[in-house]
Amino acid sequence: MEKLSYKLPSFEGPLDLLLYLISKNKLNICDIPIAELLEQYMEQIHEMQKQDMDVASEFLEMAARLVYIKTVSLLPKHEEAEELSRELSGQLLEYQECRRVAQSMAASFNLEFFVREPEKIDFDETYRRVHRPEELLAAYLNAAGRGKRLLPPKPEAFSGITHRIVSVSSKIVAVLRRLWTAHEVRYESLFEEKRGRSDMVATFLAVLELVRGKRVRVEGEDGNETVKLMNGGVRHWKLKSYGKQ
Amino acid sequence: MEIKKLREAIKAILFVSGDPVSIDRVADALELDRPTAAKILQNLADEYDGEESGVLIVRMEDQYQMCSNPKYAKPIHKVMDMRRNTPLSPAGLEVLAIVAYNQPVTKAFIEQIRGVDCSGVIGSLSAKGLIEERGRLELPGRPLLYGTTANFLRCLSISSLSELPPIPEKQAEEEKADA
Amino acid sequence: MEIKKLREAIKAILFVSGDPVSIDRVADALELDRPTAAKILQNLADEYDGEESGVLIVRMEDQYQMCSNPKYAKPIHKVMDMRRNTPLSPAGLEVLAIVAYNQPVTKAFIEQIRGVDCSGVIGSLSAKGLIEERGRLELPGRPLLYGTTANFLRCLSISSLSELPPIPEKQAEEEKADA
Repeated sequence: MEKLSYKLPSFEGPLDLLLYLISKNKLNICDIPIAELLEQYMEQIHEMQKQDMDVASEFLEMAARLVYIKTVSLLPKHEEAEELSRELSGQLLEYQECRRVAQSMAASFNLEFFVREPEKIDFDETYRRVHRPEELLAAYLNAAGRGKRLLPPKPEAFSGITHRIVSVSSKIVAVLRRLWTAHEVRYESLFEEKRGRSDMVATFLAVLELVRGKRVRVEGEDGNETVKLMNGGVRHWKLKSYGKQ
Repeated sequence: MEIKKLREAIKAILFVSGDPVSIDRVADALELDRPTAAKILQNLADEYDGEESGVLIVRMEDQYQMCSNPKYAKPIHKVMDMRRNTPLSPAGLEVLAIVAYNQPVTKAFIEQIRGVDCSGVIGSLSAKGLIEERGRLELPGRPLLYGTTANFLRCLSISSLSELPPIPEKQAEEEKADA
Repeated sequence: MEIKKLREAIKAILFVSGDPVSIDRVADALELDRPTAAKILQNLADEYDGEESGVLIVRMEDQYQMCSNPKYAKPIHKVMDMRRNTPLSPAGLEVLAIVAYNQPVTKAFIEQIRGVDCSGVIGSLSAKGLIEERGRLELPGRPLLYGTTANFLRCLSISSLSELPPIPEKQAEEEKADA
């Protein structure tokens, strides 16, 4: 077999590489001389590694497989080696066929057909299908009771563990009250006199909620963040719902 | 390119574009001088004109656009609309059932029963005209209430909510205890 | 409606829809029986067919779609300022061939034949609208199944999977024995 010394083509995978070696050396795909093939295969892998190419794990797996076939073929009884070789041949034949079909498909393949976007039309979306009332009942019975299984546990379930539950809405009010008097406060100062983890968490969630509702803005960075009221600090009538405790 | 091919190329361009295309762009793409492009476009527009023509090529200032003939709006609507009138999903049917049997109900109540977020389903049932808003509950947050529509009755071929099949006793009681 | 108007109405429908439209939808929208709708659609498709025709009406299974003739891709690209469609890679074509001839198939089946991981290729073929998910196989892990799309048929200029060139007998049998 001739020495391989050229710029490496890229291979789609170990099967592609094996088919390449087989056709290059005009080997019979149904009767592969494993030892020779393994040698050339390993040369390719080393070459790929030398050229810093990413050698995918599949290539190494195949190398291991070839080594194994070669090993068992050295045993006095050949059955297993023959079976493994046949399996490899079968796989190569199948892949060869796949490539052949892919190539014939490529010849007639054309991505240059263009279609239009469907026109935007405003539709009357009113539902007009007809259902039997029993379907509705069945759906109801199906839905009823499922919630019990899926809903998160109620807070009471944790009563033995947690000490104090601080509501987020109470913290929203607290944060807003401070801002109505000061207009701008240091972000960290909101957490200074807190009495526990749930207090801090609730305050943090309150700030997030207010930011989301575009009521406050958090500015600055690196520990110099400040919290400001948006809309020039004018009270908003919607706040009433926050205030209800 | 010979004139026949140019005409076809312009048809293809107008078809794919959908939007109006200026004479200049057509001239540029086909390497024609502007008057030639303008002439072919106008010829095409004349050819596609006609009271019964399904597709028209209309001119707007120095742009041309391919569009459908408004005459066929009705069948077009019907075809495009059918795409949307897909049967209700199981989730849709469940939410509808919960609303139907417990109305007026809040989103929270529906989610309590189903155990999952139902915003999307509620939105699509509203769009389909099967449920509608029914004011707000006077509780913190003033949550919206939902009820079924007249269209809902029609879809079930019933004339009143009292014709809904009754829920088996036991089930109904459990429900009440949960809520 | 007389036949001429029906033809024009169908043109209008196909134009506006953009997407493939099934014979049934057309029949329903125009209040025709299915065979009549099918016949008019096929007549239109034949009429629009032609090497130089700018706009084509192509058939895919029992759907029809209006699309541009690939022959005019160049000026269309120029007008629309589109990025050219890069041709499929050899890997893409291989995966597509495996899916086309064995659908529905799992990723594992494809990888078994090609001997390499195919996640990336499968993703890009899906994004290109050439393959699509087709439910799951009821086996441990419930792997996704893939099949080809209507768009795939259009790209190959065939109207049904049965028009794919047959795989030589011997090979097909071997494959069956292996699988």
